[in-house]
Amino acid sequence: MAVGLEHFLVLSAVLFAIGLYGVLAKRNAVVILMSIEIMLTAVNIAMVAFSRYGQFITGQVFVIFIMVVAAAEVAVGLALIIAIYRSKKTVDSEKFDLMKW
Amino acid sequence: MGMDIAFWILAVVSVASALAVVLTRDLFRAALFLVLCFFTVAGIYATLSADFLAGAQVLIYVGAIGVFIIFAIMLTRDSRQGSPSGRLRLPALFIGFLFLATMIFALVNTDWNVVAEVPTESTTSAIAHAIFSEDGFVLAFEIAAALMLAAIIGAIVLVRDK
Amino acid sequence: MPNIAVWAIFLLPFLSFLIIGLILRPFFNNRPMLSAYTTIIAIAGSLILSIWALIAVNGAENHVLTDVSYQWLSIGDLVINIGITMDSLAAIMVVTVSTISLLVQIYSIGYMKGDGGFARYFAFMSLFTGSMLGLVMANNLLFLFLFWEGVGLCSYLLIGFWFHKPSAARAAMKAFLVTRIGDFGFLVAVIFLYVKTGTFDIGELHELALAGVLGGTTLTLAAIGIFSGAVGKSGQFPLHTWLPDAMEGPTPVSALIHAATMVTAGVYLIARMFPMIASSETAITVVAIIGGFTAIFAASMGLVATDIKRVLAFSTISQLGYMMLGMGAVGMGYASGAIDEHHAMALGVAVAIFHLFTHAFFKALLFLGSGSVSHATGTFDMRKMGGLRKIQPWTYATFLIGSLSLAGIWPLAGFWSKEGILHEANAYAPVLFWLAMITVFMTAFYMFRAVFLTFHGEYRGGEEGSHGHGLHESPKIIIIPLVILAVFAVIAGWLPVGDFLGADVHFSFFGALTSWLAWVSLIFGFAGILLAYAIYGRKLLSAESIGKSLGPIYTLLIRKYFIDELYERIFLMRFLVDGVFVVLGWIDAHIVDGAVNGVAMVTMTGGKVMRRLETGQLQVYGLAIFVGILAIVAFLFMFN
Amino acid sequence: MEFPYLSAIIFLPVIGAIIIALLPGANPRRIKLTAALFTAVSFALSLALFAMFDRSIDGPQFVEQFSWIPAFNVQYFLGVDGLSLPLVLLTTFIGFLAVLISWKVDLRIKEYFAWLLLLEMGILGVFCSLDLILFFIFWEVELIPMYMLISIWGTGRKEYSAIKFVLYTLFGSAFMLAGILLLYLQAGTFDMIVLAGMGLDSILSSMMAGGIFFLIIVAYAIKLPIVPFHTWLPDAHTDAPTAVSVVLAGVLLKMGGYGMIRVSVSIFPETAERYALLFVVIAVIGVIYGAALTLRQTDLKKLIAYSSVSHMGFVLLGIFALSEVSMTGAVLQMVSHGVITGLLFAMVGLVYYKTHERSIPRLGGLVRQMPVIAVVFSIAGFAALGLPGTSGFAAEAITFVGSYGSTIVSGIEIYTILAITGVVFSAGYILWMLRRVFYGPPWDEYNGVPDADRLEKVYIFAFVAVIMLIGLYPVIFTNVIKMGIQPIVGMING
Repeated sequence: MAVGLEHFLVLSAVLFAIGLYGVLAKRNAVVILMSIEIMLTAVNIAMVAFSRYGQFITGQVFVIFIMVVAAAEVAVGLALIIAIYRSKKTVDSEKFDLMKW
Repeated sequence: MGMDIAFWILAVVSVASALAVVLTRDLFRAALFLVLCFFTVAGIYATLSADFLAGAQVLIYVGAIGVFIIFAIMLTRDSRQGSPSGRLRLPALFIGFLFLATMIFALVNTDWNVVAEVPTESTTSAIAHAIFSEDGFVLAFEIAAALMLAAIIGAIVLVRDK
Repeated sequence: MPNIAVWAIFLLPFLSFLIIGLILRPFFNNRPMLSAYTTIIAIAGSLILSIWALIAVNGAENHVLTDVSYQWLSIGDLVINIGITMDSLAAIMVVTVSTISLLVQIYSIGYMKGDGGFARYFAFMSLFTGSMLGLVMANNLLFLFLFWEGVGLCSYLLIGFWFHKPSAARAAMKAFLVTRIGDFGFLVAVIFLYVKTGTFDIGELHELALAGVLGGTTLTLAAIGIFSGAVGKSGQFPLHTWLPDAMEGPTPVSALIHAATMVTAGVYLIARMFPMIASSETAITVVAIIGGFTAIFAASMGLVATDIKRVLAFSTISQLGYMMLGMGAVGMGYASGAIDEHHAMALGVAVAIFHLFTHAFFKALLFLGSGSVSHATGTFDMRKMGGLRKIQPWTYATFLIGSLSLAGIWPLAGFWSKEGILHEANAYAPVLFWLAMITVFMTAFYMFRAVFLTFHGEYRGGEEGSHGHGLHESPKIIIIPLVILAVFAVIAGWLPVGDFLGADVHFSFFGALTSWLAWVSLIFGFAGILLAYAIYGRKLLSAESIGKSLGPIYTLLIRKYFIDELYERIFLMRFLVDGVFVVLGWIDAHIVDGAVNGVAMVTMTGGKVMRRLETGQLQVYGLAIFVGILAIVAFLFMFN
Repeated sequence: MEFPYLSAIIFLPVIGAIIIALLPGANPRRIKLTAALFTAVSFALSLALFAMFDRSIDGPQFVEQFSWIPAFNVQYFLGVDGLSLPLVLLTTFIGFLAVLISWKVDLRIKEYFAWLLLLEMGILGVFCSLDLILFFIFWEVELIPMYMLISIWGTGRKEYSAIKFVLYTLFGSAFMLAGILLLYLQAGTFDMIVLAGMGLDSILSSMMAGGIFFLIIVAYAIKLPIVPFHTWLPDAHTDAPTAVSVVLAGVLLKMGGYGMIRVSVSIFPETAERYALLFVVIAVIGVIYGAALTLRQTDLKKLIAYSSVSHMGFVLLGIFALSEVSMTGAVLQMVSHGVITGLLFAMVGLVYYKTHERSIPRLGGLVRQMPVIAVVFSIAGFAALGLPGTSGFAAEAITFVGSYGSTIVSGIEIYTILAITGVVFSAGYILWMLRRVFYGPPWDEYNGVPDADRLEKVYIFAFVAVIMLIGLYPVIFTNVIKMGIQPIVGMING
């Protein structure tokens, strides 16, 4: 069969699920961040696919914004990881329970 | 037909490299697989005739974010320990599969209003129009710029030595 | 003018109480005699007004001098009045009460000399007398109840006068509580009657009862309720247990309680309510049976008591039983139709009040005499007395007169009034009559047992260390009231009390000796005296050996039929305190409050468990987010 | 416009509290005098109100009515009628005496008196409000000072007791709020006078009327308290400081009884009639159960606290006998119990202050050391056991006569008789307590313990005077109370 919208969407979903698994299952904060990027990318694919098959350009505009946000997020996220690493000497997410009172 | 073949190759590679990112224990390799993944995604954009985005993808993701991550890996010594999985591996796997199944079920069963004809001209000018025209996304664009600036300053503040 | 004078009869002692309580005690405490004089003047004033009232009532139309009511309270259809009446019954009572009280107060000056609570004592005595005077004059039941409880309060305060003695404090509490149980019935009856008839007024209630408007079960229940109040106050079986213990108060208080102000209130109440109670055959039969039974029951316990005041206390209970019996018998006669209504109503009141009247004098005399004895010996235990005849001749003489009067020996006061009751009992309640006859014998026996033990034989030492110096006759201030009372104990029976109350209960002076009844009772009386003389005077028979041969009965009597044990040990302590209250306490702490604390605990434990979920780990939260998303999606799938 | 008497009475204590809080330095004497002054003026004003009250007309007087939150038709609506006026007077009276009773407090004086005055404000507000939202706000406001006063100045398990009191009351309040809002949604107003005149029983379905009725009454049932919602009471009373116990027993409990008459019975007379049997039975259980528990207490304060449970049973009986006489008796019983129990707690406070002992077995023979205290304690005790001539008897007798004669519930005669047995029980525990604490031989360890001083005599004799006044001449109050009760009873019968 010919490649259509569904194919891109399924690809997007698969990448998203892989990213999700990485976010939830990995212990290294950097890898978690990387997995988040995969998820964002997956979303971008879906956006672009809709844009392509739906004939509206807004999807692509949004992808640009997502890229901007992703870049900003990576910058801040990595800075945070480094800051935490300085104070805790680890980037193991299971050793952080800062959200518990 | 050529497009179809390209898609299949790119899709398989991107999924495989994404899997490698989350499965490999070596942090540095994971980063490299991530870069590979981003590259293939840029290719996917190209098959979707989004040439401008494909370029941006290569510049931003492959270039900037990839480098960032590799820097971060080098700055955090934990990289030696590699990238083990945590206690939540099985639940995460389960939830991930369930989520995937749900999404696929949903999108396969949805009737997408697809426009059949494929435009082939470059989208760059169309995007520029959408952003910079009279009632476009100028304000959002400016805000995005400001956000970037804030993120950069924030990152500097965070990593600066006390 | 007459109204004000009548009100003043009971308000004067109240005034005296207020003066002592608010002025003399706080500001002139260094001059205690002022309190005594205030009290005596007030009560003397009451006495003068009472005698005036008695004369005035005699001349008044229908023998009612005053009958006034003022509205005290009005809510919706509830109207409560306060009002007094001065009729022949009230007149006799006020005279009796104020006479006895006045003599007791005079006696108290000598008896209480030097006591730290002198002023307090006279304040309470004023209040006591005032309450009793108010009680006998009240014309409606609720107002009467006010004084009724006032009398109870004063008896509590005076029995517990020496509050530093644990036994006194205990006895006071017991007196109040036991009478309160009776008062409960009384109060319920009052409310019940009000709701059924719309009035608290005694006169109206009588009219309703006699007219038959108020009758049947309603009347019986109400009458029994009122009688339960009287049972409590007058120490009738089964609420008699407080009276012997009440001897813990100062002796003049006992005299007042027994002769005039407290226990007679019960008899008075039944007399006052007689037309109503007699209208219910069941109720009046109950009165007669309780009265007759109490008479012999209490007398039997008097046979063995060793404390002279307790002997007198049991005798009081027994004599009050007589009074109840007298009214009960007449009421039964009325119920059976043997006596017509008009005569019955007067007769029932007359026999009882006549006995109450004579009894007041000789019983006050006996108590004050026992006080005089104890003044010398420092004890009330007859086993430690003896031979006081020569040391205290006046006391002995007056005590002897009192005893003879109580034993019902012709021609002393007790004979006449007792004959009246026995006569009615013989006519209308023969079984109870024979019980009463046996009681006559017992009465004579225990009184002369007391006389012989106390005044005859050798002196047996008194209380160690109480009065170090030699025995002596009491001072004049004590002897004079005794002599006055002794005179009354002789002549009170010759006064036309019954006629005054509208019924002829008198026999002519010698004519009384022509009836077989008089002879039988005299023989019983003399038999009692002789037996006492044989055992305690001449010691022909040994009291110990008799006691031994009748071992179980003796024990039963000396332990007062174990009724105190039954009430206090078994019912109160075992059943209520150790049983019901513990169970209720457990329920309250563990079930009622436990439920409250349980809810709190479940909440807190729940919180602790839930808190465990909050690990603080990002990924767990992330997982939860996606579980939530899936749940929402599942929900949408299911319901769309 | 008339002078706003009620606002003045309610908010004078607040002004006092603010001044105390702002007073520079911590001169205890100045703080106490300020508190005494403001409560005394408030008391004097309410006395004046009592004198000026027109005893011949129905309905609220001294009304102040302004729109407050127009969107929801909420008003600032104050007014007193025959039902609330005696309680206002009682509150200001006890409020003033509570200041005097607190004279010897020496911990964080400034805050203490400020909270005490705020407490008085809350209670006064409840009695004066005629708008349900205003009523509810005052109802809740009173909790905060109470919590502070118990948990900071209390004794024993004070935190536990304070939190228990607050949570228990809030629990009830939540239901009441739900009830009030439901009522608003059905009737469109929070105005109690309007609501009472609407005849909501017949307008609403019986399900709805019953639902609202029970939602609202839960709060009052907890406050009064009725069995089985009473367990906060012994804890709170026992652990509170003396003056707070006095206020708690004296007026706080009366908010419950007041609410039952003012809100539950006035607005839903027929529903109240329908469920009267239930409440009468609970009342009788409360009387006997409370009395039985009282008999086994060994802590002086606990004993008096439990006796309140028993006595509040009489109030409940009187209210739900739903006759004019019984309800008048119930209100009089609230006033009378306020004064008597207030005095009892004050006396316990004195005994405790002087001997540092509250356990009955460890006290004895105190009458020699403290004769005045013993006498006044005895008077209070006799008033509590309903001796004629004291307010206790007047109130109880009226309640009993009214209940016995009520025709609302079949068999109420039996219930009333059972309730009267409570009088015998109360004689038991009061006399037992007096005997154990005051009589018997004096104990050496209490030698030199002082009797009441002049200030203490002033306030205890003030209590005694009121007790005797009501006992001898209850008409002063019943004439006012019945003006408030008549319209309510009129609705039940009409």
